[in-house]
Amino acid sequence: MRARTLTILLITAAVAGAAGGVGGYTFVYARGASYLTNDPSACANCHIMSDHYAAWVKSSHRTAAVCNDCHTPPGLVPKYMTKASNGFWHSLGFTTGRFPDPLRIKPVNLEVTEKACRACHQEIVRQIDSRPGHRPADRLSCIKCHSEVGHME
Amino acid sequence: FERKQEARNPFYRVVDLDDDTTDPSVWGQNFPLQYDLYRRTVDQVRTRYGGSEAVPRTPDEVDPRSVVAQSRLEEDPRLKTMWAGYAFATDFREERGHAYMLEDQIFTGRQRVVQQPGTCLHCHASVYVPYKQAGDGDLIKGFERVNQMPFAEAVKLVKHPVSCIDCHHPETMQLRITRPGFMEGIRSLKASEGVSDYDVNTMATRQEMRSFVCGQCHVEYYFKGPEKRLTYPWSKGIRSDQILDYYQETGFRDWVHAETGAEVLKAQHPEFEMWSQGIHARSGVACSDCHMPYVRVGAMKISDHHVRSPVLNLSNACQTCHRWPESELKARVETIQDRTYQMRNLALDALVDLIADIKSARESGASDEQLRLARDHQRKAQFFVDFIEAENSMGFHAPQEAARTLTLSIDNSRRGQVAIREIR
Amino acid sequence: FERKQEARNPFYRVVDLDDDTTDPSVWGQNFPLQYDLYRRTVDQVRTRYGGSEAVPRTPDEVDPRSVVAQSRLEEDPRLKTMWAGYAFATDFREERGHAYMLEDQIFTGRQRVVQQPGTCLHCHASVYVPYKQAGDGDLIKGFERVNQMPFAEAVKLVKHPVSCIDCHHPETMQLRITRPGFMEGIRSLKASEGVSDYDVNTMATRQEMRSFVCGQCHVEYYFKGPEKRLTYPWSKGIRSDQILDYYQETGFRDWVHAETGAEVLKAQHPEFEMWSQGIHARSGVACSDCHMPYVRVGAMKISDHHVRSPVLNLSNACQTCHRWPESELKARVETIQDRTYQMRNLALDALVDLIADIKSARESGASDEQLRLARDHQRKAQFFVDFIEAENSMGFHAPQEAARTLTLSIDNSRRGQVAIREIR
Ligand code: HEC
Ligand code: HEC
Ligand code: HEC
Ligand code: HEC
Ligand code: HEC
Ligand code: HEC
Ligand code: HEC
Ligand code: HEC
Ligand code: HEC
Ligand code: HEC
Ligand code: HEC
Ligand code: HEC
Ligand code: HEC
Ligand code: HEC
Ligand SMILES: [Ca+2]
Ligand SMILES: [Ca+2]
Repeated sequence: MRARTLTILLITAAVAGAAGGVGGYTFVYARGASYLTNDPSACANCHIMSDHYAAWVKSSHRTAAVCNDCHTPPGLVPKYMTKASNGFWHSLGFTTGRFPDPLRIKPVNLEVTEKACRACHQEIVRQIDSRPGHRPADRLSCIKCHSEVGHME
Repeated sequence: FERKQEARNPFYRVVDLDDDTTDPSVWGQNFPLQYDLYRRTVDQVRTRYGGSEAVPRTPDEVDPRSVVAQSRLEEDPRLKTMWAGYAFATDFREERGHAYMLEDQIFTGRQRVVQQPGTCLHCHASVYVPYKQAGDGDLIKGFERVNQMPFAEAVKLVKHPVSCIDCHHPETMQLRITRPGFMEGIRSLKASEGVSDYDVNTMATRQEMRSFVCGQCHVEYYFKGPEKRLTYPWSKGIRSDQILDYYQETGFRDWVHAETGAEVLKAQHPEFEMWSQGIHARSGVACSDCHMPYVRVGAMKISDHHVRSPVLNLSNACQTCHRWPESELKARVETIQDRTYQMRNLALDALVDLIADIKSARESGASDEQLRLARDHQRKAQFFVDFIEAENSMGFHAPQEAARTLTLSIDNSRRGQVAIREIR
Repeated sequence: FERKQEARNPFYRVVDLDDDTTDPSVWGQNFPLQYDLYRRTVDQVRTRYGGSEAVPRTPDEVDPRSVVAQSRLEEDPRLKTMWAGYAFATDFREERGHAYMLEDQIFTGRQRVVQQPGTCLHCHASVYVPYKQAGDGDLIKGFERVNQMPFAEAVKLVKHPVSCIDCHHPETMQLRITRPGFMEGIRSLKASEGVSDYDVNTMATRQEMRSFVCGQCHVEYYFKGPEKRLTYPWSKGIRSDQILDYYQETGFRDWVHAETGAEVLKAQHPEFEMWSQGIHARSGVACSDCHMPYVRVGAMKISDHHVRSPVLNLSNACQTCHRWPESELKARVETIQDRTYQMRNLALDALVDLIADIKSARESGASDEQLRLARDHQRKAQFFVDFIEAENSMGFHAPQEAARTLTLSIDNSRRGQVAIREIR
């Protein structure tokens, strides 16, 4: 019961965030509600995302991970916060058409993704991954070598 | 949460390692996977321009080796002309895996023609602990003392080729620099770039360290002054022409050329220097990324400690970044190398022509003053072509920079020939 | 490494286009976005080695242009020495956008010193329809006829610079080759690779076409025989030295050098040839990927028909494939170009020295027979340095190959100087 209300609250928050301001129209138009599902095609509702959707379908991870596995942090609360904020930016960008072309992942979101890799591959990278004493600057970047795992060029 | 625990302590420790444990087999008990790969550097496989070929020989009392690498002097006699009067003209072989570094140095023919200093060991043995001992705990003091010993005496202090302790901190396993030559060299380089008091072990990033550990040895060097201090000539910069400027200013010479009387220089394995000028370095790709790529062993991914030619290991070394088939990757490497090889040959031919001209002018009585200009051209031309010849990737590490260096060599050789003909 | 292909854009057919519609403004009614960008090639912006600078001038009766591009001859007088006795020594400017191709050709000073043939128009005007008309419907016949007209007469047949119809099929908008010179050139190249009867319009892939349309004009060429047939010298291969082999075999010469009497060659804009030797071509990256990258207009992505230096458009041109900031991409281009520029200068200095030597030997009475060897070196040295000088990316399209070509130039120039001094 508690959990359910929490969820609902969060969802409303997310919708509000995403639909906030200029995003309002876009959100409906782009079937914003789909933002809250895990279905990759949800992301693809937005043609801006269709390239990446197409590239994901070709990637080694299509059977392993959906967009949200790599682009939203695990756990209910952070997940929907990220979505709310991204939802807002995306709606804003989509409406104003003002966003970098080609698209570039933002540092915060790259951070989310780098964590996602480890969440699933903890075991295999145990020895090579950063250790105590390593400064943040020294953290291994999975993307340096595996930038195409989620999106096959 | 549990996973975090593991992550913080990824190794299962069997023995305790301390800062005096030189023997790799002891480290190997904690890290058997890396150790097994490390031992595979005894393999000898040849690539078009790299790897090495196992050449059998009958051991004798001066040299017990039953297998060596092919002789580069036999492959290309022009090298003998270039090095006339220097130890390298007697024995110079293709380099092979790390496992051989100590014996190859001890038994090279070069040891027999010249009395070498202890300095050599800096890059051919695990000297970290021996240095500390020779310096009563002080690494740098030990370095200085060993430099000044005769090789025969110094070699008694060492037992192993490069070992774990030379690149790793025994507790954290983090990379570290143990070689005074590199500590001082990189400090002078940074100083030339405006960074003062650079301390590599505290100031380098992990990714930089993945190349610096190799830069401890794969560099151009010389022995400075009577103390034979091992020195990396980087205080004016790390490019071939900047290094020559350094030698021009200090007036250093390795030897006097037997046929021409020119005061010449020997360039040696400037892999670190050439790599630094290439697009890979610029893109943050480290030596280890290609020569020690990650390899999956069971459920674990580790660094391939079988340090070798990436051409023998293309899929792990290149394919994560370049989605080309192995055959195509190989072709790309060899296209770059074939072009470099062609230019290198053009430069060697020009140099050999110049040497012949100076030689005959000298025999027909030209004075030192008359030969000065031509000899100066020889000194420069020879350094530039040797810089690329000695660099072991046949141009791959920095294709355009290698070519640029060779244009400087060719221009100098041919101008030297003109100078000879200007003698009045 | 095929660039992500964009979905075809829907468009409204406002007018019907047929195979005789040369006027781009008519095509523009169906494709306003491409047309607007196409017209922007009038912009003049300079980069370190490319783009162009708008230099104002007062129009006169022989040349009505009020703005031209900067003179390359003033920037580097060594070029005048290299071209002594040839039209290029009188007027040679940095090239600028497509919009200027017709007027710049008509009014260049080169037209005033020499009577040029109609052949020139092949690459400076929309000649597809005029060729067909001159050939009574037969493109090749028209090409042959126009080649043989005097320029003044031929120019009356054309109205526009390169236009939509020169690269596109009017119904499908697919790319197509309309230039006989390229059709024949690529066929002879393919033949040399063992592919017979190559028909570019039916056998080339779409990605190849994205470069071939440019290769129609951005190539080395010469006028063959009295018919002045435009010919791309590729039957022995497309590398600089293979092209020289071709000229050596046919014994062709563009002119006799005024100062040395050597029979020399002029190399011209071999962008297509150099690109083909580079890593981008090898990776399937087409001219259009960098010079006409996809650009987002509203919700649509179209090819940027404002053909120009990618350095003026780095994010669209490069960032789809290279995740580096613009400043870094610019630095990478300029690092490659600066090195090439240094080598080019070394080569030009060597050539100028050789020319001076031959000149003075000639003045002091050396015979043709005595000068033969030196002149032969000049012919080669000059072709190689001009090949890179004329290529418009200052080495970027193929850094190592450009350097290789320059080593051949330097070696020949300096050896020519030696030859002069060997004259007995
Ligand atoms: C297996 C992990 C993974 C999955 C699954 C994944 N991505 Fe990504 N995505 C990445 C990585 C890694 C990057 C950063 C690429 C880089 O910086 O080289 C990225 C970047 C992006 C970008 C920013 C543009 C760019 O290239 O930097 C977009 C947009 C994107 N992804 C959308 C999606 C969509 C939509 C889906 C689902 C259809 C998806 N991603 C699924 C890993 C993934
Ligand atoms: C409303 C249309 C729309 C939808 C739906 C959408 N996106 Fe985006 N996305 C955009 C736009 C527009 C941008 C560019 C925003 C910017 O970079 O400022 C973008 C940028 C991104 C980026 C790269 C920039 C950044 O913020 O790091 C990622 C990653 C991304 N989207 C992932 C996703 C994922 C995952 C989903 C589905 C959960 C999704 N998008 C759904 C429109 C959308
Ligand atoms: C939701 C879990 C999940 C996430 C998140 C994830 N992976 Fe994976 N990954 C998998 C699984 C499962 C496989 C095995 C799939 C297969 O082999 O078909 C896999 C396979 C791989 C492989 C081997 C196949 C290949 O493409 O070479 C690599 C490398 C890899 N992942 C790297 C990454 C990186 C880097 C990230 C982050 C950008 C990441 N993964 C994120 C689950 C995940
Ligand atoms: C310097 C390059 C590099 C970096 C950085 C890197 N990897 Fe890898 N990775 C490789 C190579 C090479 C392989 C292939 C190993 C093999 O197959 O033997 C690999 C393989 C893998 C595999 C697949 C193993 C298999 O065969 O299924 C996974 C999963 C993986 N890496 C995850 C990661 C993660 C997560 C990170 C970041 C913590 C990371 N990698 C960082 C180079 C790299
Ligand atoms: C991008 C990949 C890459 C990087 C980074 C790189 N190398 Fe290499 N290296 C190569 C290739 C390829 C060759 C040619 C191997 C051959 O010809 O068989 C090579 C050759 C060598 C050789 C000769 C190997 C042999 O088999 O004879 C040495 C020694 C070497 N590199 C050391 C280094 C050092 C030290 C660094 C860093 C300062 C470095 N490399 C950085 C790819 C790389
Ligand atoms: C202590 C000095 C030292 C260090 C540190 C060192 N090397 Fe070497 N390396 C050598 C010597 C000496 C040889 C030649 C051994 C011989 O020929 O007997 C060699 C040989 C090689 C070869 C040639 C192998 C072959 O088959 O031809 C490669 C590749 C190489 N090293 C790469 C590296 C890389 C990469 C690193 C860093 C991860 C590194 N080295 C660190 C001294 C060193
Ligand atoms: C600054 C580090 C360094 C020093 C000092 C050094 N070497 Fe080396 N040596 C190397 C490296 C790296 C290689 C492998 C690359 C190569 O052979 O070009 C090598 C290779 C060799 C080889 C095998 C290839 C060949 O040349 O036949 C011999 C023998 C050798 N060294 C002898 C010596 C002797 C003798 C001295 C002292 C006069 C010495 N080295 C000093 C780094 C060094
Ligand atoms: C010539 C230098 C060199 C030597 C010698 C060397 N290593 Fe390493 N080692 C490396 C490098 C480079 C890495 C990668 C470290 C990083 O990325 O932070 C590494 C990483 C490791 C790691 C971390 C996990 C992994 O595989 O990446 C272990 C454990 C390790 N080495 C053990 C050993 C042992 C045991 C020996 C001796 C048998 C040894 N090393 C000798 C250069 C060396
Ligand atoms: C960790 C990533 C990484 C690894 C590993 C790597 N490369 Fe590269 N390589 C790059 C980058 C980055 C560039 C620069 C161009 C670009 O941005 O794509 C590049 C450029 C190149 C080029 C074009 C530059 C030139 O000199 O012509 C070649 C060829 C090449 N790499 C071959 C190789 C080969 C062969 C290997 C393995 C021995 C290798 N690379 C390993 C990342 C890598
Ligand atoms: C990978 C990207 C790339 C490809 C592919 C490429 N170019 Fe370029 N091109 C460049 C760059 C970068 C420059 C240098 C521009 C400058 O210096 O401002 C350049 C310069 C030029 C110039 C001179 C431009 C000026 O502003 O003066 C011409 C003409 C040209 N290229 C034509 C071609 C042709 C024709 C092809 C195919 C046969 C081609 N390029 C392929 C990137 C490319
Ligand atoms: C019909 C002949 C022709 C075709 C086809 C052609 N060009 Fe050109 N191009 C020229 C001429 C002529 C100039 C010089 C115009 C001038 O200087 O007046 C030029 C100039 C350029 C410049 C220099 C612009 C500047 O600012 O300096 C670039 C870049 C260029 N072309 C690229 C291309 C590319 C890419 C293609 C194919 C998509 C192409 N060209 C097709 C004839 C052609
Ligand atoms: C095979 C195609 C082709 C032919 C034939 C051709 N041009 Fe060009 N021309 C070009 C290209 C491409 C450029 C732009 C690149 C450059 O300037 O290097 C150009 C540039 C020019 C320019 C502007 C730059 C400069 O050189 O001052 C002039 C003027 C010019 N051509 C005149 C002529 C004349 C006169 C003829 C006939 C003798 C001629 N062209 C024949 C392709 C051609
Ligand atoms: C110098 C060659 C050239 C000229 C001239 C040219 N185009 Fe294009 N055009 C291209 C190339 C290359 C493409 C990309 C085609 C492909 O990828 O298949 C293209 C694509 C197009 C497309 C397809 C959609 C797109 O943008 O990719 C249209 C429509 C188009 N051009 C219209 C025009 C019009 C209208 C003109 C005249 C105003 C014109 N073109 C002149 C080379 C040219
Ligand atoms: C369609 C993809 C694509 C485009 C567009 C592209 N490149 Fe590249 N570039 C590559 C590939 C592929 C390589 C070869 C190395 C590799 O495999 O990553 C490369 C290599 C390079 C290199 C290293 C090779 C060398 O010569 O040193 C540089 C520098 C470079 N690109 C710069 C640029 C610049 C600047 C632009 C834009 C003007 C550009 N590239 C456009 C794909 C591309
Ligand atoms: Ca070797
Ligand atoms: Ca220009």
